[in-house]
Amino acid sequence: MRCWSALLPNILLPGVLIPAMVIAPLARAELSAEPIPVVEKLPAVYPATWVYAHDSNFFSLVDGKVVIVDVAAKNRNYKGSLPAGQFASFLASSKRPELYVAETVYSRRVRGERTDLLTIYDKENLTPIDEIILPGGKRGQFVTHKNTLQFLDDERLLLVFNFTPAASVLVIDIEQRRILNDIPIAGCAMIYPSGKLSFGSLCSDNTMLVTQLDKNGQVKKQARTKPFFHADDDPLFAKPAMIDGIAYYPSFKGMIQTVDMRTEEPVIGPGWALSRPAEQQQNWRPGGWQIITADEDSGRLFVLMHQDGFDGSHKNGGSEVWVYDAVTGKRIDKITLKHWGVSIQATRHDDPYLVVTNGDMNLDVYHIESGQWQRTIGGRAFETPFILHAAH
Amino acid sequence: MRCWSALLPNILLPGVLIPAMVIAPLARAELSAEPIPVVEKLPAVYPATWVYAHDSNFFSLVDGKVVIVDVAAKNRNYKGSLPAGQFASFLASSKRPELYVAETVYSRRVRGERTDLLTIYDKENLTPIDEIILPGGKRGQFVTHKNTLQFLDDERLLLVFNFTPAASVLVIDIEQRRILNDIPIAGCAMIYPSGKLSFGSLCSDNTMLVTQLDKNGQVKKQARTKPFFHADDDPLFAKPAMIDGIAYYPSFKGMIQTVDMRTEEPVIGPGWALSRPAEQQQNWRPGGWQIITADEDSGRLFVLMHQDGFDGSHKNGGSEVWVYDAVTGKRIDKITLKHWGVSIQATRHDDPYLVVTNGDMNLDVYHIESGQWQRTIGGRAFETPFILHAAH
Amino acid sequence: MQWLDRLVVITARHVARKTSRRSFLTGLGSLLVGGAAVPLLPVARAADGGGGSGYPGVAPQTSGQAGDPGDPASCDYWRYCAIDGFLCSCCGGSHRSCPPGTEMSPMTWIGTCTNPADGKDYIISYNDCCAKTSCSRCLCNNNEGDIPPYRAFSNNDTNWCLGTASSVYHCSTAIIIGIATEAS
Amino acid sequence: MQWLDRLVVITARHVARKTSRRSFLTGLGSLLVGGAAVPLLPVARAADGGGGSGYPGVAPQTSGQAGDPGDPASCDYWRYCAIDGFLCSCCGGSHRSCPPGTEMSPMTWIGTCTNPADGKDYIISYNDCCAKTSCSRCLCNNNEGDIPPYRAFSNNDTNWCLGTASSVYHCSTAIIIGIATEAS
Repeated sequence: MRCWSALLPNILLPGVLIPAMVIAPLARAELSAEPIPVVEKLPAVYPATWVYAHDSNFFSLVDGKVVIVDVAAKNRNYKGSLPAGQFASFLASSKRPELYVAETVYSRRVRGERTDLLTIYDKENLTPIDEIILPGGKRGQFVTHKNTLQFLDDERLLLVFNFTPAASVLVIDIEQRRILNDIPIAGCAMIYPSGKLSFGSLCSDNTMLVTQLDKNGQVKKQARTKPFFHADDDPLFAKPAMIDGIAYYPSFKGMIQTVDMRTEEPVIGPGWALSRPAEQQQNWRPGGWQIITADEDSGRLFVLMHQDGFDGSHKNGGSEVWVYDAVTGKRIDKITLKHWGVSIQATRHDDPYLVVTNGDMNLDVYHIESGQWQRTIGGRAFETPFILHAAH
Repeated sequence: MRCWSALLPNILLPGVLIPAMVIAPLARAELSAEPIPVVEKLPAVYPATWVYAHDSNFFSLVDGKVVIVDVAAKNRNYKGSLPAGQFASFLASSKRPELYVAETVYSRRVRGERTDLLTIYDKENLTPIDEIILPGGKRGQFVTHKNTLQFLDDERLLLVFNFTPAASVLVIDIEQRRILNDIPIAGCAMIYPSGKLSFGSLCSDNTMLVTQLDKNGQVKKQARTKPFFHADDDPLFAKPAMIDGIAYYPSFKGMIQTVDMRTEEPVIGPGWALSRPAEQQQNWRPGGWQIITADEDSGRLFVLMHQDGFDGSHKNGGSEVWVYDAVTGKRIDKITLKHWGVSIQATRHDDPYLVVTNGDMNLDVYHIESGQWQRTIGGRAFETPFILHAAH
Repeated sequence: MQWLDRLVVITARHVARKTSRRSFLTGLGSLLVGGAAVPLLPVARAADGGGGSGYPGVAPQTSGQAGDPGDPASCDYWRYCAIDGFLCSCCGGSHRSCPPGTEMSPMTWIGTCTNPADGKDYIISYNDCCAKTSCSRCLCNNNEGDIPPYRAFSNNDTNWCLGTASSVYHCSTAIIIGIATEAS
Repeated sequence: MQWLDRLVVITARHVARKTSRRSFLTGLGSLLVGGAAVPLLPVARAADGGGGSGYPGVAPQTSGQAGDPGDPASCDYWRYCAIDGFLCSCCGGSHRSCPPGTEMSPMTWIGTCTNPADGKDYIISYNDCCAKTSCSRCLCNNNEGDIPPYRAFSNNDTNWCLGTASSVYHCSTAIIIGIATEAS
């Protein structure tokens, strides 16, 4: 109230006699006047029950956001949000109290001068603390995809996928906050970290292009693997799950292709099938947007599945989540979803939750051990939260 | 296809053998290749069956828009759209093929440097042809309201309502495209043109402040009328309908207050009641967002009404539209709405339509003569289209 | 779509009579769950677990303060008698605080609401939280004592993100600044 | 919300089996009418007047061209077998043209769709229209032949507003650029 009356412009007093007149000192037993302003803060390290829901907002793509959600809380699940517009990418640091958004703004919102930038947010206050301008208007814009923004070298380097449609990867020293390099990856896409200073990209010729860097982000070596998948017959989904440095890429028709990303030179591993012959008869297939996720502690993989799959059903989402032992490829459980699912994410929790973006564009929270649905978090909190990140 | 293959980047050829290979010359009896690019155009003068639906977009206020809709067409009703963000104001010229949007942009979309501007669009192409920067970050931001942007002097002058909360009116020579003046209207709000070079504003002390200008937008005279309404007991709605220079302001409790705006010095006219005693028993009241509209040719007023009104029901919308002879104040018809209404607008048509923003945030179109519902136009065309303008 | 339309109309009329304080929200029903003003229907409230906030997917809260009853995540919470916007209680703030990373507007408009616990009329300051895009959660519009913009500080249609670094509106709070004397 | 949820699940499953081409849209049902994937239900199609576009509040159209059957304002129109976005036919453009004031992207990705009129496979270029905000009307996503971004020109998740003055996406067209030979 202090602030308020202090700022009360005289010119408007005719209009505001009420507050001036009727405010009396508060007597006992009444609720007291409350301070203004008050703004909430978050902890510098987020609990493992929190997730980042990246809402690209199809219905206003220039105005997307990332919502921070506590999936375990009985109420007040919505903790805060960050702007992330125009097909932005998002990544959270596990080493620094920082969040990164690679986005694009225009001087006249939908037109005019384009500026690509990486904005660095402070985890406690969710306020921007710095930004790095990304040159050339090259930032790749896709329906949200985690592998467009990735760390290397223990989170010292931050890599951004560019697409103009010339494909390249921008290398930023995020500790120094300066740009080191922009590396062409012709005919390939995305950033899949391998080892300390190397990353792979999937290519149109069914290979993985491996780019090895030195400390300064310069290319030490760039080479393609042998072809190891079949984009024409059975494409790999481009969003793998990771367990102990092994990447698990599902294929449209239901194979899992493993790639060992622990070394600078990834090793193409064996593959295995998600469904049994009887299920293949029914055309059970993986599908949705973020269709595979992992619980690293227990070595379990979770895959979103739908029946009656066909050419073109790979984004359809699913009614069940199938659970696998990543090492043996043995299916150990099935979770039947309460609501049709589009994307799934396991939390980094001892007793983890499975968070599902459902067909209503709300989040359903399941307790993994029991497979029991816990709660739905929505109420127009999101428009299109297609990508979920477990919090660091 | 020409364009397309011409621009096909070599680096991506591995990925695009298909188009290169499979495109064969088109034989007879097949559909022909179609030109690229093709962009639609609109007529320089819009038909009287068109409306502008101003969608402030509550759910992404920085990204509002104005949608141009043909309410008479059986299909293809959606003609095009204009950006209009951050509580923008909109006005169409009847003399020039131009549309005006007063809006606000930020250098980082939701933060950073603020720029207020008036953007001038070409009616045929809906492209920006010029802009005028509005100085000082003063542009008033309200849930959409027509009287924040108005013409004077036969559309030579364009006036913008500023609110910081200091209230003033910016005067622009829109033919010369330069700013002439910024006139304080302390304790008052909005722009109600009166005569050729004068405008009224409603004030907190129940008066109308009348500001008379010279050709150069300088103040010739500024004076208040006597108090003529009762903001404490029965406030006037601030959105009147106009017929032949007479303003019809409804009050919350259901009176109509007339003000003759034909002369430089408005004359407070008589008032009359919208409802009969029996209806007052049932507390029928006007309510909604744009609750009154006029058919100037026939001199009819249309008012959106709801039953069981109370203190605070003035934005509730309504189930019926009551029709009046503006001169006699006699009610001549009632239209029962198919869907609950929030805003209403009559078209400038010989055989006019009543367009209603309904509770689903779609547009319902009624034929006024018959009172018959014609069609609903929606499908997420709009988020919150609270203000409707009949097209010029 | 006829059944859906009918539902909306029925709902609208129903609420206009029964829970009139909410009927503008009814008008905005589609904005809450889309298509139908479901959360305003008693049946929906029941379906939604009874004592729900009224917003599907939003769990009820308490103010955590003795003598301050009701659910700050519900449009029916007593302090919201004249609020217009998204409830900060649903957006990472509370009924009296802004979500992280937003800025609370130093000035705003005020309303007078009756606290059912003590029957007293409190002066409520509806400070907006600014500098992030529309929260979009828990849209609530009540208009007791709302007057058009010519009574600026009694108007809730104004974007009150004024005197803040950014005028972008995110959500609204409802803060006690005093108590109304008989004089009011 | 239970009935609503149930409806969504039922709908989703139903459509996944019966009109599978549309089931991702089912996932996005709430984005069409909010809360429930109603427009995808046969009942809704009927209610909507039969032969409706499938989008409530959107009236059916024709291509106006002999040998080009179907409704360009429906997600089932044959050219849309691999489209992803808002149909320009619902936004002031057409299946082959951009709305006024937008810019058509000069390059894009392509699909192969079968024309039921002549049974032939046509090469369709899904050029985006750019420089205005999301049209939001007639969201349609079909994925026949869609391959992830490592096959760039076969991918529909890419923002193809490339080589345009603005990369802001408004809506999508489906333009014939040729016919697929046996070779395909």
